[in-house]
Amino acid sequence: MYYVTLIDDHELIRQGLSSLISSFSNFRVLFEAGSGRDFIAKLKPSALPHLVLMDVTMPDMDGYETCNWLRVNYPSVKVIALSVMDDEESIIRMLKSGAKGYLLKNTNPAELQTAMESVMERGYHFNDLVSNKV
Amino acid sequence: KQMKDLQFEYGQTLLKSQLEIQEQTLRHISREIHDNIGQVLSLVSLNLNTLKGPDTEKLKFTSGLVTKAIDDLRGLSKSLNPDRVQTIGITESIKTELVQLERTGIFQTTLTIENDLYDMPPEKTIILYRMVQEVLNNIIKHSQADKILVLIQNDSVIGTILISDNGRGFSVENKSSGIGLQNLKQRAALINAEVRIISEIDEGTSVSFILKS
Amino acid sequence: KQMKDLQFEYGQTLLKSQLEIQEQTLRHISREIHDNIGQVLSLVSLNLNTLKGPDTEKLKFTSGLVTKAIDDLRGLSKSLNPDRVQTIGITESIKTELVQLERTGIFQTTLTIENDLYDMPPEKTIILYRMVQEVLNNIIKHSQADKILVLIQNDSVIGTILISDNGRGFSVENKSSGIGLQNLKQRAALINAEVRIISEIDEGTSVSFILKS
Ligand SMILES: Nc1ncnc2c1ncn2[C@@H]1O[C@H](COP(=O)(O)OP(=O)(O)OP(=O)(O)O)[C@@H](O)[C@H]1O
Ligand SMILES: Nc1ncnc2c1ncn2[C@@H]1O[C@H](COP(=O)(O)OP(=O)(O)OP(=O)(O)O)[C@@H](O)[C@H]1O
Ligand SMILES: [K+]
Ligand SMILES: [Mg+2]
Ligand SMILES: [Mg+2]
Ligand SMILES: [Mg+2]
Repeated sequence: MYYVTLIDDHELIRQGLSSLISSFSNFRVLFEAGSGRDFIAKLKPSALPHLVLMDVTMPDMDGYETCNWLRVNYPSVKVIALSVMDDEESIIRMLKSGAKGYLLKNTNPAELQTAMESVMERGYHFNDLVSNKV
Repeated sequence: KQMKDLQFEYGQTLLKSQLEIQEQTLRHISREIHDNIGQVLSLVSLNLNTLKGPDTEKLKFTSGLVTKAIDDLRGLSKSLNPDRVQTIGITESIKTELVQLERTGIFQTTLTIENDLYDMPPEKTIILYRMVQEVLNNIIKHSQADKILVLIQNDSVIGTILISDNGRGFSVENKSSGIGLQNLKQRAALINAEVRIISEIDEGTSVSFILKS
Repeated sequence: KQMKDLQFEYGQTLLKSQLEIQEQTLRHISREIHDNIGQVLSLVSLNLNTLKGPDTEKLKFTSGLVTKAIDDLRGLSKSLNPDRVQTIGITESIKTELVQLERTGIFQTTLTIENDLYDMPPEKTIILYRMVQEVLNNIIKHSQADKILVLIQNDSVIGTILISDNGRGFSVENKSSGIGLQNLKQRAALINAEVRIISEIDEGTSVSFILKS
């Protein structure tokens, strides 16, 4: 069982993702946060998530910053970026900041689960979005 | 003299204000699409993919529609960038125009690039782009053509953009009044370019811009 | 002298070209939303409402999301009109701005109209609107206020728009550099208006436009 944290400023998206992930047998949502800052405030070093699903554009502290912060402070925590934007710049910046995969928010649930498993077991998830950029 | 200066300034300020208002609208819409509508539809898409029911076919179809809407919105969001033309440059902008013309199903277009143009200052790009658009709009409005050829050349001193159609043509001397072609010459003068128009009834039209550096 | 004329013309043409490109983008996006994305989503909505399945709650929720997206797109489509400000006039435009400020949850706004302003020429409306926006943007950026009052008066010879906030205020003499307030005075001169700024540290700021006909 892997523990997952959702970071997204869009509450509806968090709810939707949260109920979806609760249907994946090997994952459980540890907590949700509305921004990078909110995430840092809620994070307990004694109970780290294995995986973070991270939005890119958020007020307060965006996906790039939060990813970089995690890489420095808790490098063991894996990140998958989840965004509505498919532009090269966002993808490359997130990967450079330490994300191990980049998915669009309307990715179908099966692929999302595959990506989450792949990142946990192999350390990364390559889809077309990512492979074209590296 | 002073009166004229004041009028000038008024004109400038008016144009600038309009531009600023539009820029703000573009930014607002881009933000709305990104922060709001795109997100909501992503969630719709997620939900549809987890729904189970007797009518799987219909569910699949509906889910495909949502995906299409999301993709289209993403495309719009990209074209909303007010500085798009400057950023992608004149050649890419022409490509985009031609793709749109192809999509109408009316025109077959060919773009040939024999040495791409040198990069030019952003302001020049914008004025030139409007000139190209005027020529393409004339083809759409007047030519009855079904083929459009664009040729871009650069011999290191002089760059050329040539746009020709296989339509009905017109008599350059006796052309009917319109401000499009007139504007073309004025704008050309401002960016140190020259316009050549060759047309003959039933022989198509070709317009070229000669760009001196 | 001739050189100056040419530079000026260049500036005008550049602004016009930019404006035209943006207008075209707005028109394109408006058409896309209306003819394409809006329609597709309407179909999605229709399909969802005829789907049957075990998970009626989720279906209802999802269908609600689609309706929201359609409504939002319709709203965007409205604000896309490049001539919106001219069409709805200055008072309505100010109302729209204030509604948006309320929505942020940061500001409480009050609009009082003691005799509405007379209709003014579209060009004047646009320049005035930009001036109002500059004042509101300054409130957002600098004031730390939570209340905004707008008062519109018209005594048949002179119209007034007064915008005040309850924020930190500033010293009008020693204000830091910025081009916003400078622009304000220049623009006012062009539309035969006057700007009065009253501000005191910790006492809020009020800016009024006196419109002479
Ligand atoms: N590609 C073309 N094929 C056939 N006729 C053309 C073509 N381009 C221009 N013309 C003719 O030349 C005339 C003048 O063109 P011009 O662009 O100056 O004005 P317009 O397109 O009619 O109006 P606008 O002021 O909107 O541009 C047109 O009315 C048309 O008769
Ligand atoms: N409503 C306000 N409350 C407090 N301070 C203000 C207010 N309006 C203006 N100021 C002060 O006056 C200064 C000058 O304003 P101005 O609009 O000219 O420039 P700016 O807003 O800083 O930059 P910009 O050029 O983008 O407008 C501001 O920097 C701010 O210090
Ligand atoms: K679970
Ligand atoms: Mg976000
Ligand atoms: Mg024309
Ligand atoms: Mg300002």
